[in-house]
Formats: sequence, C-alpha cells, structure tokens
Amino acid sequence: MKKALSLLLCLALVATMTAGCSGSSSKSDSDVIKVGVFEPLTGANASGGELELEGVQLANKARPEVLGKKVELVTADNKSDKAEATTAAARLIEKDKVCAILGSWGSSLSMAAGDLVKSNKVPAIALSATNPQVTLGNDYYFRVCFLDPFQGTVMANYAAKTLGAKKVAIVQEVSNDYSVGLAKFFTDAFTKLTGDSSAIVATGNYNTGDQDFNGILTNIKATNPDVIFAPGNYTESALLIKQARALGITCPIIGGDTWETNEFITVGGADVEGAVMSTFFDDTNPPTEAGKTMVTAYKAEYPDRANVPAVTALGYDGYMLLLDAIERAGSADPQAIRDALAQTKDFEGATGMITINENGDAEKDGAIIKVVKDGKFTYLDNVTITK
Amino acid sequence: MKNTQNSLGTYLKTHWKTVVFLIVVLIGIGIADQMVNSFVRRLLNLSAIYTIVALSMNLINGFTGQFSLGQAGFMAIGAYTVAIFTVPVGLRATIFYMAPMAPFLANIQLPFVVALLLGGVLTTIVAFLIGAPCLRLRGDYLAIATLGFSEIIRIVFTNTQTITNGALGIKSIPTISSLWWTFGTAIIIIIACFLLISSSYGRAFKSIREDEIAAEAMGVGLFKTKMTSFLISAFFTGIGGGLYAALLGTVDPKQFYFTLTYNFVLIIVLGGMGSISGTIISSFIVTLGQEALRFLDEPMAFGLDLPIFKPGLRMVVFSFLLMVVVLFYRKGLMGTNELTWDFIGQKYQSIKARFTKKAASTQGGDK
Amino acid sequence: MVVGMTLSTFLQQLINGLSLGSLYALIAIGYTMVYGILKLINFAHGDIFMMAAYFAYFGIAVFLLPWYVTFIITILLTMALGALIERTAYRPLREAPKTSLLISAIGVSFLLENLATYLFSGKPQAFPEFPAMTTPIFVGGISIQPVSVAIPIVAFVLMTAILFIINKTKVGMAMRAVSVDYDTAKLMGIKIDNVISSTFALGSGLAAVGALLWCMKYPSVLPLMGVVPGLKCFIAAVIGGIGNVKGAVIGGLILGFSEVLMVAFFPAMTGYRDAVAFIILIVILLFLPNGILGKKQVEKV
Amino acid sequence: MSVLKTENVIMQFGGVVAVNDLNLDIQKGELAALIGPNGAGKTTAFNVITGVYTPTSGTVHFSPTDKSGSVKEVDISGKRPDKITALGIARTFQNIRLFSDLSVLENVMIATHLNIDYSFLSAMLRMPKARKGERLAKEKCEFLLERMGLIDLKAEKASSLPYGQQRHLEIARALATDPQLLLLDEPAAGMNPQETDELTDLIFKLKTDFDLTIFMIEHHMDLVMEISDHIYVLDFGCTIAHGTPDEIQNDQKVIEAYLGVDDDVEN
Repeated sequence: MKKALSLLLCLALVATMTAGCSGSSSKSDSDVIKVGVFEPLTGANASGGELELEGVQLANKARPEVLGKKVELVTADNKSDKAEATTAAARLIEKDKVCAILGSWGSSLSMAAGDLVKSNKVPAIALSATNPQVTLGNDYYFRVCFLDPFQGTVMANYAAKTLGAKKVAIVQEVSNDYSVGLAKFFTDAFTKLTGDSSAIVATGNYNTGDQDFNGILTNIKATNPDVIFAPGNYTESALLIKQARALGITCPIIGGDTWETNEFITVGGADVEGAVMSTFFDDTNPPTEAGKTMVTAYKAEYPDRANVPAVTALGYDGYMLLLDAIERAGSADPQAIRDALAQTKDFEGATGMITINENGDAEKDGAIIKVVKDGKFTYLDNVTITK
Repeated sequence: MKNTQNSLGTYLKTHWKTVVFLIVVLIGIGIADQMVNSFVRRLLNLSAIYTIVALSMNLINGFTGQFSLGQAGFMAIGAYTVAIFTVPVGLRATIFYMAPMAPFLANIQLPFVVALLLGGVLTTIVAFLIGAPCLRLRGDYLAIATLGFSEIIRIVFTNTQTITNGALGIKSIPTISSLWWTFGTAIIIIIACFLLISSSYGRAFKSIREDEIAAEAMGVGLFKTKMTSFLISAFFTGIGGGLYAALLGTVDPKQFYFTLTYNFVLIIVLGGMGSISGTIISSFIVTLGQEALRFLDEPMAFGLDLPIFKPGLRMVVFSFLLMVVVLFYRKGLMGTNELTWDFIGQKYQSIKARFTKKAASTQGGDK
Repeated sequence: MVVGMTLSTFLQQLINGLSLGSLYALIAIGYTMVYGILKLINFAHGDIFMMAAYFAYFGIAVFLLPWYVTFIITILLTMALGALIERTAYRPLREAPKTSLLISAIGVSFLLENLATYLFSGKPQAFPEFPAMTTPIFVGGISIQPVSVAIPIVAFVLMTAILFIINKTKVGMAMRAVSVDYDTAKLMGIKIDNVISSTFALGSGLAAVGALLWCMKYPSVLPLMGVVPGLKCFIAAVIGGIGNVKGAVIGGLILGFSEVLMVAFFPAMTGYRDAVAFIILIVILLFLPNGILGKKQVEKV
Repeated sequence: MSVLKTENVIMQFGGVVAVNDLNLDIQKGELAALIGPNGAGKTTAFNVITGVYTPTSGTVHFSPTDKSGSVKEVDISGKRPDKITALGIARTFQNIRLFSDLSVLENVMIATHLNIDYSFLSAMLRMPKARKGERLAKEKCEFLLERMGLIDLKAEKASSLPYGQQRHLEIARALATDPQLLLLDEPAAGMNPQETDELTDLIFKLKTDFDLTIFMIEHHMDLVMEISDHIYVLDFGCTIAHGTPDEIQNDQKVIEAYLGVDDDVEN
C-alpha cells in the first residue's frame, strides 16, 4: 500500500515536472514578441499586482501588434516575495526570453529583479514602484510613475498649505520600505515647509499584518495633532483609520498612492470617508487624449467597476511606452529597446506626458490628490510642484 | 583529507566507488557551470543553498531529535552579515539613504569568504545565546521558542535602521553566479556532516533522538551534546544564509519570515528525518519542483480554460504533498537510511528478487 | 516620552489592553484544551480561527444570512472543521513519534493558509459592520466600543462554561482522565476517540467565537490573519500554564496588557511590539517553565 | 571498603513518598541485591543513585578508585546522570531502553562517547586522533559484544533482537562505559529457567573479569539467593532489612513484607 502510494507520488511529481517544462516551452517563433509581466499575483501585494496586470492586458488588447508581430504577454508571479522575485525574473529573461519586462508592484520586488535586469541587459519598466532606488544606478530599469520624494513633498504641501497643519503625527509600517521611505520624505518636506523641527509630534510604528493599532493611536491622540500621515498598505491603513475614528480622533488622515484600492474602501467603510491620498491618475479628468481612450476601453472591459485605478492606468502606460520604444527602435532587440526607452521624450501616456530623464525616471511634476467621498475615490486637487 | 601514503591506498581500495562518484559529480558541475543559462544556474544554486540549510536543519531536527524552527532567523543573520560587509563602501550612502550606516560599520568591507565565515560565526554566537535557555526545554516548547527567536531576529533587523537599513533592505550585494561557490560549499558541508554523523558525536546525537534517558545514563551529556549539534547546525545555516544573500543580491527582513523555515521542514520530512542523502535529494526535488509546478499558478494556456488553475494552486499542491508524506509515508524518501553503495546493492537485490519471484509464480503475490 | 501621559490616556490604554487581552484569552483556551489532552501544539489553531472568519464573512456578506444564523452556522462549521482536522491529520499519527504529530500540525496550518489564499485570494475581505457593537461611547474623553466590553464578558462566560464542562460533566471527566493518563483511560473503557474529537470541536468552537468578536473589532478577513494571533495565543496559554483553562485566560490578559502598555510607555519602541510576546514566552519558560498555574510534570522512567 | 553509600535518602513526588529513608552500604567487589515487593521503590532507588531524580533529602556517596588506585569519596546526590556515569556507575533498565533504530554495535559504541578525547571538529575532518579513537572504541565494543555472545549480530538493528539478547546488549552497553559499579534492574525478567541460569553464570564471570561491584534488583529469588553476597530488602520505600541471603531468608519482617496481610501497592 505504502509502496504503491510512494510510487504514485513519484510518478505524479515527475509527470507534473515534465508537463511543466513542456507546457511552458512554447514556440519561440520570430513572429512573436514576448513581453514579461512581473507581478505579485499571490501573497500580500496580490491586489496591486492584479490591478497593474489588468492595465497591461488592457493595453495589449488595444494594441496587440508592433512591427507587424504579435505581442505575447508572459506573466510571472513573484508571490510578493524577494527570493521568488529573482527566480521569476530569471525565468522571464532566460527561459521565456522576453525582450522587456513590465513591473513590479512594490519597489522592493522590483529592486530584487534589478541586478538581473542589469546583468542580462534586458530593459524593465517599473509601473508604480515609487522608490528612488529602483532606477538609481541601473541603466536598464525605467519607470512611468513619480517618485517617493516627490510624493512626500506633495503630501507635505497639502498638509501644510491646504490643511494648514502645524503639528503632524506619523504612523508608518516599519517593515514596509515604501511606507518608511514616504514617511521620511514627508517629514523632511514638512519640517522644511513649516520651519519647525518639532512639527512631527509623534511617530508610531507597526508591522505588516498587524490588526490592532489602538495603543499607537491612543498615544497619538494624546499629542493632539492637526493631521495624521499614515502611508502604508491599504489593509492595515483602513483598519488604522477605523480605529482612530473609534478612539475619537477627528483630524484628517492622509496617505499615499497605495490606498487607492477597492479594499481600502470596503474594509474601511464609512470611517475612511474623507481620507486623502496622492495618486497618479484621475479617470474623471484624464490629462491626455490617450487617457480618455484608456478610460473608455477600461469601462468597456469592466463595466461594473466604478473607478479606473491609477496603477491600472500606469500598467497601460508602461505597455504603450514599451511598444512605442520598440517601434522607434525598429527591432525587438533588448539593447535597442533600452536605448529607445532612454530617449523617450513627450510620449503621450494615459497618466500624462512622459519624458524619461537621465535616471530612467519619468519626469512628472504633477500629482493628483484624491479623497474618499461617498465610498468612491474622488478627484480633489491637482498639485504641481516645480523643482 | 589528510591521509598518510599507505592508508591512502587502502582508502582508495575500499572507497573507490565513492571517489569515482565524487569525481563524476565535480566534472558534472564543471560542465554545467559552462553550459547552463543563468535561469537554470540560479535554480541549481538555490538548490545547493537549500541543501546546505536543510541539511543543517536535519542535523538538529532529524539526527538529534530536537525540533528547532529557527532556521529563517539564522539564515537572516548569515545573509545580513554578508550583505553588510560586502556591499562596496562607495555604494553605501545611496543604499542607506534614509539613515546613514552606523559609523563603526560604514567603512568596513570584507572579502566575500571572510564575510561568509563571519556570518557563520555570528550565527553560532546568537545560536548559543538562544540555545542556552531553549535547549533545556521539552520538544514542542523548543519548537515554539526557536520560532519565537527567529521572529525576534527579524523584528530586530526591521528596526535597526542604521545597521540593517530596516525595511528598505540592502541591495547591490556583489553576487555570485558560478556554481562553484554554492556547490563547493554544499559538498564540503555534506562531507563534513557525513563524517560527523558517522563519528562518536553523530552516534551521541542519534542516541538523544532515540532515548534521552538512556543516552544520559550512558554518559552522553544531554545539554552539551544538543548544544554541539545546535551550534554546528546554526553555523552551516548562517553560511547558507550568506550564500543566499550573495545569490539574490538583495536582502530585506521580510524574506526571513518564519514561513521560510516551513520550506526546510518540507524538505527534511520528504527526504527523511535523519538521512543526509535523503535531504540532498529532496532539496533538489523541492526547489526544482516548485519551479516546475509554476504552471499550476497560471491559467491553462492550451484550450481548456479551467478555473482550477490560478495563482496559489502551486502552494496548495505543495502543502498537500507535505501532508501526504507526513500521514502516509512518514519516513520520507530515505527514512534514517543513507544512499550508500550497500544500500543501493540491497535495494537492487530486493527488486530483482521480487521480479524473479513474480516471474516464477505467475500470479502476483500481495505485498 | 513617558511624560505627559494623562490619566485618561492611561485609562484608554488599559481598556485597549483589556479587550485585546480578552481576545487572546478566548483563543488561548482552545489551544490549552488541545494541548492538555494530546500534548500537541495545534499549530493549525490560528488557521481554524481564520477559517471561522471566512465562514462568517461568507454567511453574512455573500449568502446574506442574518447575523445570528451566520454566527451559529459559523460556530458549528468551525467545530466540524476542528474535529475533521483531528480525524484526518492527527488521529492516524497518535502512536507515531511526537515530531510527526508536530509536523502534521504545521502541515495542516500551511495547507489551510495556502488553501484560503487559493480559494479566497490574498485580498482582504471586508467583514460586515456591526454598528451597535462598534459605535464608541465616550466617557470623559475615553472611548469605549461596546464590543470592547462584550469581549471580556464573553471570554469570562465561556471560560466558566468550559470549566463547568470539564469539572462537572461526564465528557469533561473523560477529558481529564485522558489528559492525566491516556493508556489507563483507554483501559477504563473511555472512548478516547470521542473525547479527543469533542475536545477539538470545543476548542475550535471557542476559536470561532474569538474570530467573530475579532472581526467585529478588526473587520478585515485575510488568509494569513490567523498566524500572528495563533502564535501569540499559544504563548498566552504557555504563560498561564498550558493545559489550564484559567491559566489561558490569565496568560491572554497578561499578554494583551503587556503589548499595549509597552506601546504606551515606550512609544519609540512600537516597532518591537511583536517581539514582546516572544520575550515574555522565553522569560516564562526560563523562570516558570510550567507557567503561572501549571503543574510540574515528572517524566516516568 | 564501601563503594556506594546512601544515607537517609527520601524521594517524594508531590504527596507520594516513593523512597523513604533508604540506607545502603555496598562494599567494593561484592554482589548486592535489592529486593522487595512491587512498588516498594526499588527502581526509584536506582533512579536516585544514577541521578535521574534528585533526592528530596539525604545523601548518596560514591567512592570510585582512580587509575593510580587511590579512592576518593564523592557526593553524587543531585548530580547529572551523565556525570555519575562518567564517575563509574552504569546501569541497565527494567523496561529495556535500547536505541532501537541503531545497530547493535552503535548501541554499544555510544557508551564510549564519554571517554573520547577528540573534538567534534577533529571528527568532522577525520583527524588521525579521531580515526584512532574510533578504531579503539570499535575494537573495545566488538570485544564486549563477543563476550556477550552478540558479535554476529553487530550490524542488526537493536530492535530486531529477541528479548533475551536485548537484555544482554544492555549489559554490554553498560560495560562499555567502563563502570566500577554496575546496577542491573531485573536482568532476568522474562527469562526462562535455563536462560536465567546462563545469566547467573555470566553475571558472575563479568564481575570477576571486569573487577566490578554489582548491585541488582531481581525478582528471581533463586538467582538472588544463589549469587548475592548481600541483600537489601525494601518495603514502602524503607530498607526494612539487610544481610546475607541466609539472614534475609529467616528475617521475620521480610517474610511479612512478602506474605503479610498488607496489600501490595501495585506500580
């Protein structure tokens, strides 16, 4: 009985392995251009990854061919995990032989693939990864969104000028590089704006996955801040805002682009009404013609959805920018694509005009401020910061 | 191996098969190192690193019978040591852009090997501090206490911004790509473990696994012996962690969440608690299998659009596999046996015997 | 940073600690019961708790059942799940070495987490709101959610009920007999399988109640939501003396208060909060290896 | 000259007094026996002597002879079992405790671990010292197996041996620790008369060949009366009598303990 079972197990394993190998080694015909989509589809960041993927797929549907060849999307799940991320990226580059990579949601995941992209000379476009380190010192990583220092400044400006805040409390997700980075850039910008080095009256740290924030919030309540800045994951942030309201904290609570997911509102419910965040895109007021086209396409594809998430728009932009670069390069050779990407100037993306600077980042001087109103992310303001 | 001239001769005579096998393996690695693309190379490297960590986990869990779940934390120490000491000094300011690196570390850069060994040593020191209170605990308490320490290590690394760069992690670690680093280290560690296990120390480990009271009555100092096994295990795990950091090129605390340890639990259970060769085989099966089963996570490309295939299925299959092994095939692939020449010979004989028996009596006897 | 803490802030923190601690206590009772009888750390307990949260979420938010019906169904389903896990994953290994049982428990935990991720996706689901339980009442600047008061009461009532079952009923007597001496209990004609199954069912039922209250207070449901509470509640059970129901409650409260008060008194150390539980665990194991209310165990030779 | 001396040893578990006022004085080179009804606390007494339990009160003194021939008295009450074994007390178990998954030879070799003089590093690198130590240990253990008539079974798993041979293996294992005092916990339990006779001879021979002092718990009265120099009788944890076999056979208290109206406390 045991022997038979073990034999069966071995057989099953071998069978699945061979199936796996043969299944994925599809034809590498020259009439197909393979583009890797490198996203977290399981694990903690799955929501974001899925939204970006949808944007890429939407764009792929809108423009399925370039240079007369079909574009094939090859998806790799990095499981929101760095070790998986490197193997997933290696798989895209070496096994699937993609000519470029799009993604990933989550800066640290993108960074994990950074060295591989660089050493294999395959260009990659980060869609919504806002950490400066993603593109820094890496000639092969580009990005279509703005950066954390910029976002931090935007929110500091909003807090200081629009809300007139003097005292701010910060709650950061200490195990999340995005959150820690944004909190730092916000702090720098805010103390500079107010000229008060003690303008940050309290800082609370929590870990990814925490659910109880009452302790931190009670401390913060005692310092009576004008605004709470709480960049972090949407799940934790929604719970945090709920608990803040239950404790009787009434001041505005503001955050970053990661909040803009459906779950933020479903989990937060009535309590996240009035929560303000910076983001990349507003579908009610697309900045470009391409943006309008994109919104129409999205509504047709997903008729039952209320908003076009900003990261979906960025996914769309990333794909379109890549195809534009392939067209300009006139070939699907990774090196040629990289060079074309680096020279991008005034590309009309759905989220705005994109010009790639010497760091490989999109030059963007504006961000959208949104607020949760009646259970929807609603356009509030358009902030432009001149450097 | 230091052998005097004439004992080398006898050694070769008795162990020629092993020597030939080793040479074949080395040549194989040499060829693979030249031939394979970097994706396969990465998988092979990862398999070798998993072998190291799983083997060291088996040393304390399988051979000594002490259920420790601290592997992720130990790997973190090794990985961070390599990361902190090998990142080029010039790049540190850009990596530690939030808070500068602590001055006492900022300008120290060590060669990879030194950092790797230092990682092992630091891991051993931490393991000593953990083991001193924990190894006196009974089995399941030990499991939960080591798991707790592993989490504490991760939490500390998350919060010590100026040393570990906190959640941002450390990137731009000089990477290794040749197979020789990982396989070379793995082979050395495998041989060392094998020699250790077949020595008096190894027997002492096993005696504790079999019966603590009898072992103690035979003069085996429980605490000292458990500690020896725990420290050796930690040292190798630290080395494994260091190689891991150098393979990935980037580390951050989230990688060392305690579920990482579950990977190694799966490997040693599948391979056989208390079998070196089982651990090696199963490290490769699990690492390569996880990659090969990746298609389970993707919607079926050909024809049928079954909703069964979606992200997450692969891990379900893997955890299910673990349950099947634990429930129906508790000894794993090898049990406490080793894949020695005698063992292969015996298996061969028994298989042959079964076939001849079957041939003789036309109706298959029930097994 | 300790300066400036007002009395109302301190009282608020005490209330935070009380409700968190009581939640830990509820879940810890299930742990302690299973350990008491099988001498097994049921690693899957936290994941049973997670599954209960999903059952309730599906009942209310997807199948639109009334909350009271959902609650009853949730508790029953979770009890069945607990018994099922025991039947399939633990019972076949009862005569096997302890390590196999422990690995099986880890395996079940891993399987449930992955299964939940696969079936329900990694995205958080919003647990329905219970305004009657969550709308805070303010007493002199201190906010009290009704649920925060309900949790300790429910915990106390259930603890009393469990103690009654264990001490006064026939099945409770059988449980005590099995936990003292498995083999003798068997010889005495106690139906071991039934006793163990009912222990698991009861423990899982408590986890379900814990999950319901947890979700009212922290309304997001995730596949990995049970991991950290699971570990912490095990620690709570160890602090109180594993195998002892009152001890589990005391341990849960100690843990809840320590976490919150650590945050209150050392705001700069909030990032280390999750380490508190483990540090307490290790200190307890070193100085009070049998917990606060636990009995010393002597190994037979 | 006394080798093992216990004074007023009391061992309590909670409210249960397992050993109450145990006084032994075992002389070098003798073969002493500990007898008593079931539950009298005999095995507990062994466990106290070998360090498994720390006595609630009272002292245990052991006087080993070192290599130079000088004798030093050591207080071993509360010392760890492995330390006590290292001093020269070895034991067997009533309910055989072999390392069942290991081979017969390995079982015996484990008992030589306390005497190794090389480090684990040296073992990992197979230094000459380690190789030599390993060879000597193996020779010694094979010799012991030979003596116990188990040499042909050295590669077998310990658990696969028949019951009687498992008992022999336990003795071989105990001898490998180089003991001066050997404690045998019911060595003849479960053996038929013929095997018991053989065992009697064997114990006798071992005692002279290895220059041992033997202290054993035994229920086979024939065996006890035949080979013991000295007998201690335990009842309800107390030493109620001691003396030569003849004295014990005629002791009124002993007869009462065995046949008397008091019920035996089982287990």
